[in-house]
Amino acid sequence: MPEPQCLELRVTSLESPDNDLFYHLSLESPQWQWRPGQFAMLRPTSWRHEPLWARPFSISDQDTNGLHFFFQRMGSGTDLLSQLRPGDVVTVWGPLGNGFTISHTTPTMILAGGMGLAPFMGLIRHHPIPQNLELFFGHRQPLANYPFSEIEDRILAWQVREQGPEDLEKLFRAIEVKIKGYSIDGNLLACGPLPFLRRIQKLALDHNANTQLSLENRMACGVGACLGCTVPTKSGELVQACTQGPVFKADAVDLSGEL
Amino acid sequence: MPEPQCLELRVTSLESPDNDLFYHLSLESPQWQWRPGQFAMLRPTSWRHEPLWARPFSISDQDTNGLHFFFQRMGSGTDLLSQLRPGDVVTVWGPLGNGFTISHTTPTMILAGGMGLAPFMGLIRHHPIPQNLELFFGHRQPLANYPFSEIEDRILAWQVREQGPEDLEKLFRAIEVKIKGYSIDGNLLACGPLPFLRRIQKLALDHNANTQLSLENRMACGVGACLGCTVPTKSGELVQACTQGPVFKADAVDLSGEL
Amino acid sequence: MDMQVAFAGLDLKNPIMTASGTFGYGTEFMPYGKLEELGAIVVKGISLAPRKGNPQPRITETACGMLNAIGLQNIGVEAFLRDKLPQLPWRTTPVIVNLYAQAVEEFAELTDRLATAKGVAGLEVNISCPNVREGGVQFGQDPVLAARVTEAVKKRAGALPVMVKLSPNVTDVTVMARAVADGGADCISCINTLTGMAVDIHSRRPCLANVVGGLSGPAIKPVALRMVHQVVRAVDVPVVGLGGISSAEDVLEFLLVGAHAVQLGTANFVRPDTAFKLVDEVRRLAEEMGISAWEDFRGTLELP
Amino acid sequence: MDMQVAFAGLDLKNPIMTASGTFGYGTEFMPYGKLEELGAIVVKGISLAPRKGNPQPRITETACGMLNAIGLQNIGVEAFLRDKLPQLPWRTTPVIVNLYAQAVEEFAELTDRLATAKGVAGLEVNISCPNVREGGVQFGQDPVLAARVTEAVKKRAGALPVMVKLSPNVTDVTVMARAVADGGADCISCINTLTGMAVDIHSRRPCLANVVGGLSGPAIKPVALRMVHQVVRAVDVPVVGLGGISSAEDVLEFLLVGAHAVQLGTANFVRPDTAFKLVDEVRRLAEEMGISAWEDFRGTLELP
Ligand SMILES: Cc1cc2nc3c(=O)[nH]c(=O)nc-3n(C[C@H](O)[C@H](O)[C@H](O)COP(=O)(O)OP(=O)(O)OC[C@H]3O[C@@H](n4cnc5c(N)ncnc54)[C@H](O)[C@@H]3O)c2cc1C
Ligand SMILES: Cc1cc2nc3c(=O)[nH]c(=O)nc-3n(C[C@H](O)[C@H](O)[C@H](O)COP(=O)(O)OP(=O)(O)OC[C@H]3O[C@@H](n4cnc5c(N)ncnc54)[C@H](O)[C@@H]3O)c2cc1C
Ligand SMILES: Cc1cc2nc3c(=O)[nH]c(=O)nc-3n(C[C@H](O)[C@H](O)[C@H](O)COP(=O)(O)O)c2cc1C
Ligand SMILES: Cc1cc2nc3c(=O)[nH]c(=O)nc-3n(C[C@H](O)[C@H](O)[C@H](O)COP(=O)(O)O)c2cc1C
Ligand code: FES
Ligand code: FES
Repeated sequence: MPEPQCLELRVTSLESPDNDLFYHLSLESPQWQWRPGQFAMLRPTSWRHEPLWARPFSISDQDTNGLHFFFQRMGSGTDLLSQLRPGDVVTVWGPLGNGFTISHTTPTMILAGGMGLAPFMGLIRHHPIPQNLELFFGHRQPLANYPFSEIEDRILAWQVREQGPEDLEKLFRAIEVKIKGYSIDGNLLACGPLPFLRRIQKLALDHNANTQLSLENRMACGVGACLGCTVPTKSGELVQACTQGPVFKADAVDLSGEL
Repeated sequence: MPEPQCLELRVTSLESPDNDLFYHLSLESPQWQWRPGQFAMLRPTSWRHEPLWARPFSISDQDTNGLHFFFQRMGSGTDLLSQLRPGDVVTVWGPLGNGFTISHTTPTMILAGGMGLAPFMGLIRHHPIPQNLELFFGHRQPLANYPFSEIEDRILAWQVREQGPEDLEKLFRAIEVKIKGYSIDGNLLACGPLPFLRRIQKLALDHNANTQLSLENRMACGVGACLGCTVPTKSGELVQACTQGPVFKADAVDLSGEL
Repeated sequence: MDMQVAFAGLDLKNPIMTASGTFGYGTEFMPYGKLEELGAIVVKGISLAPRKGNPQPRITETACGMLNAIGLQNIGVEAFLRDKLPQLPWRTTPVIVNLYAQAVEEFAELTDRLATAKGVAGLEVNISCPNVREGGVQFGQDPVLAARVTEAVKKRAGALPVMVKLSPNVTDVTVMARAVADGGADCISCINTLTGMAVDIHSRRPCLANVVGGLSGPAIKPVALRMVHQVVRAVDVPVVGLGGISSAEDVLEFLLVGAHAVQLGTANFVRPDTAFKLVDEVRRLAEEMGISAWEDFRGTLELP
Repeated sequence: MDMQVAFAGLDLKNPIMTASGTFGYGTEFMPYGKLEELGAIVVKGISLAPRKGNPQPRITETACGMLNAIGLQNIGVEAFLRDKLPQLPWRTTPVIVNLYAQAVEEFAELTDRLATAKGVAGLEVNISCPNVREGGVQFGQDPVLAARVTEAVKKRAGALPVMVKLSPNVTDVTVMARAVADGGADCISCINTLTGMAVDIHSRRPCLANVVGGLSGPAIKPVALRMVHQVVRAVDVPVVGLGGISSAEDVLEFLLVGAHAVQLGTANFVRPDTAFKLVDEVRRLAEEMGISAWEDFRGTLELP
């Protein structure tokens, strides 16, 4: 895999469909070689010592217009990111992590929870055989906030908005129906909040489906040095999600505890 | 004197003649009763814990367009202030301090060093008898960066740009020539860096001229509570520059030490 | 919700107190809010005789914090009782006087004077002063001396609750906490400032004339929270937590680890109406969280 | 200018070292700069056997700082010597191994192993570990134990310089400094992290599974600078300063109070090329200030 780099990149645009929670951030393109599931650490140069850490975001896509990220405002860091303006400079290091192992010729089921959609945008856009992709998407916020319609135009896509506890069950039932087929000759790629991934992990193990889970652990350095982002493997080791992951085989990690 | 207030005010404009060092900041007008020499503490609401303290600035003027400040970029705080944009919100408390004691009917000599010009803008603009005002202005940066031409149009004004050690001596000699007259029936109002004020103090005491000095001590609270801004009086007490000053009679304070 | 809290003979409308040395004599903040809405007012450290304090510069900014070396400048107990106290709403809001002295006998004398003064609701003993006569050891770092000061003050305090304020500059804060609790403290406040230093590489001089100073502000909150957590578990007397508090969340964090009340320090400088706004913000946050009385929340931290 | 600095048997190209636990095994940072341009590399704390460390969560952000409770996860000395050390440019840049053990004998054993290993330039003894067998007292808070550990390591270290790393969680850091200097330390590094805590008011749980953790980052710089200042004046051995360093100005501040070199810790997380850039920035700043050799600047702080 090509070596990551640390660069200072200018913001080329920042758009928010709802002017509040969801943001599409574009930076000048560093022309990285990357694969879906890899991420970058972002830290505007205007942050002095507070917040201290950069924040990790999946590389959503890269094209001639730039390097693209989708993020949701969660707390102090994303709040400040949402105030960036074109021309502002962001320190960026990446591409980081392993990314998904993808075979274009294999039927692939994408399972995304909320902003877990972000790492799949480029994959969906540039996949040579879009018929091989199918998306299941669970979300809390209105659908219009996510780039879902673009996805729907290209691949088969299902979505459920979680407004009550039952809604997500519908999604998982639909997934369960399909997973049987994929467990024979397909791949599953999943990204989303931890409880979502735990459910997917269980389904995957129950059905012995070839499944990759992308974790969103808390990270300080992104380069494997701080040991803050570790996740227990099934064998009891603790490995860094930033360098050994963020993508893990469903049968490789123990997600039962806090991360 | 009317009670100070703590308000959140929007930035209406921020202009920089040199796009670098000098800034004219306007906030929505709080309609304060104020007098020249009073100041306000400014802290943009976007500063979380860093920098920690608000920064003190002389109220330069207030009109229907807003509350006006002039500042020079010095360090972290003024650097961040220089990045404000219209609509940004600033926490402001003031008017603080005593301000100058002014008699419109008395011939008044204004002595300003650098941004020490700021507190006098409103006084010069609104003085009913501009012939009673005369300004001596020492500065390091190009004259165009200061609102000097506007002043020159209204009152008698002298200026020297300090590019070598001799330049400021010229200014002090000119002041010394004039001070004799003012010491009989006039007032002197001075504001500027500490070494500048020390020189003025000496001249004032030598000539027994009725002189008020405005200090720019480091301040944390601006309300008299932290005791960080104290200045020794001639009697050996330590008094808060923010509440007992920032304007002191030249014979009242001991400026020999660090402040 | 019911914001009241009572402990150690103090009855507070709400758990927000102001920290000594950061709220002047209280009067400075009158333009910015109603003093009677605060839980309690702790005034600037008061000594028997007026003190001039240290030379300038006395304060400097640090990352998310500040250093101060004011040196306990104050107008002395007589001027305080005569000129300042009567201006405070002491009938409705407890006024707690922070005591500073250089020797045990001086602490006792100061207590005598305050115990008979009308309008004083409690004493806070500052045993982390930088210069003391006795053996050159700081009261706040020696458990034996700390206990002796506490005893001396408690003996003369009569009905006045005695709060002792601990220094964080110790190896084991629970040793100090036990010492002052054994010495008779009705209540413990912690923490005072961490000793720190800043220098100017261009002038090659310390940023403070006193060379070292006390670090306060958000930077020290994790240390303060840890010490309050330790002290709450080490002694039976109620604890007042402080150090770096600036928001309603911060207040609840200290109550969660077991503090009965908190003090707001450096945050008073950052914005002069912070203490007043905080009372409302704490009420709002507590209600949002479904807290109806502090007893149900205080010390409910779940440990693994 | 000549950036070199030599002390305690170490010969550094420049005074910028990386702090243990914040620079992994060095290899993690290879994409971001040339390791051979650093003054020295101090690697993650190494123990005899591999250690898994503490459960998650292990890190949390604080105001201008962070808390960590990694619990000294490491691959153990054998794997380090076999898999990591050979990848480092140890021929041109001193590699210093940070030692962690739970008992004096274990420290001695670890030293034996490292003293004979090719490519190790020095040892840094971490005596501020949270869990030690001996009497439940932390090595870093007890001068007698600290001296014993130092002696044990020094005795087995042969020609290897021994640096002892002090904890800031003590009443008087000079007592600890004298103890380890008397124990034979060639050099002292200070400070390690301040013990702190953070809690989540919504889950009512500590933010770290370990409850408490070590506070690092810019927030602690004033405390670090004060302690380096004290230690430099208390002992004759050279001092390496660290704690909150993030800029060239910070580096010069520590040298000004008397440190021979510095270590960059948490700042390595904030941006992975910080250490590399810092070397250039320190050179530029020193030249701007007219410093031609560190001897002319080190410890030139003017005290009032
Ligand atoms: C590899 C990776 C890729 C990611 N990709 C994306 C992406 O493409 N788009 C996107 O919107 N987000 C993504 N995230 C999550 C994103 O990094 C966090 O939402 C962000 O760091 C939150 O920062 P904050 O300062 O706004 O929140 P904080 O103020 O730090 O925290 C707000 C709340 O979020 C929780 N939180 C913070 N960080 C994390 C975390 N890493 N995991 C779980 N909970 C957390 C906190 O505990 C708190 O409850 C990714 C994370 C990782 C590790
Ligand atoms: C009553 C009063 C009125 C003022 N009016 C104005 C005004 O109208 N316009 C204006 O431009 N400035 C004015 N100042 C000065 C202004 O407050 C400082 O320049 C500003 O606080 C610097 O902040 P900073 O964060 O940019 O600098 P910092 O990063 O804090 O410091 C940069 C450099 O300036 C020095 N410095 C910082 N604050 C002070 C201070 N208060 N006195 C002396 N040196 C200092 C520091 O030591 C350092 O060398 C006034 C100050 C006072 C007390
Ligand atoms: C400028 C200043 C002056 C202080 N003066 C006193 C004092 O007189 N007596 C005292 O016990 N504590 C004093 N303190 C300590 C505070 O009361 C408080 O313990 C400390 O600042 C930590 O809280 P904070 O982080 O909220 O400020 C002072 C603190 C500051 C910043
Ligand atoms: C995540 C992390 C891990 C650390 N691990 C070690 C360690 O293994 N051994 C050690 O001596 N110090 C360790 N430290 C302490 C640092 O080396 C350093 O002393 C401390 O962080 C203060 O410096 P800083 O503020 O520059 O980070 C660690 C610090 C952090 C933040
Ligand atoms: S984020 Fe630091 S090791 Fe993964
Ligand atoms: S600035 Fe706080 S007392 Fe003057």
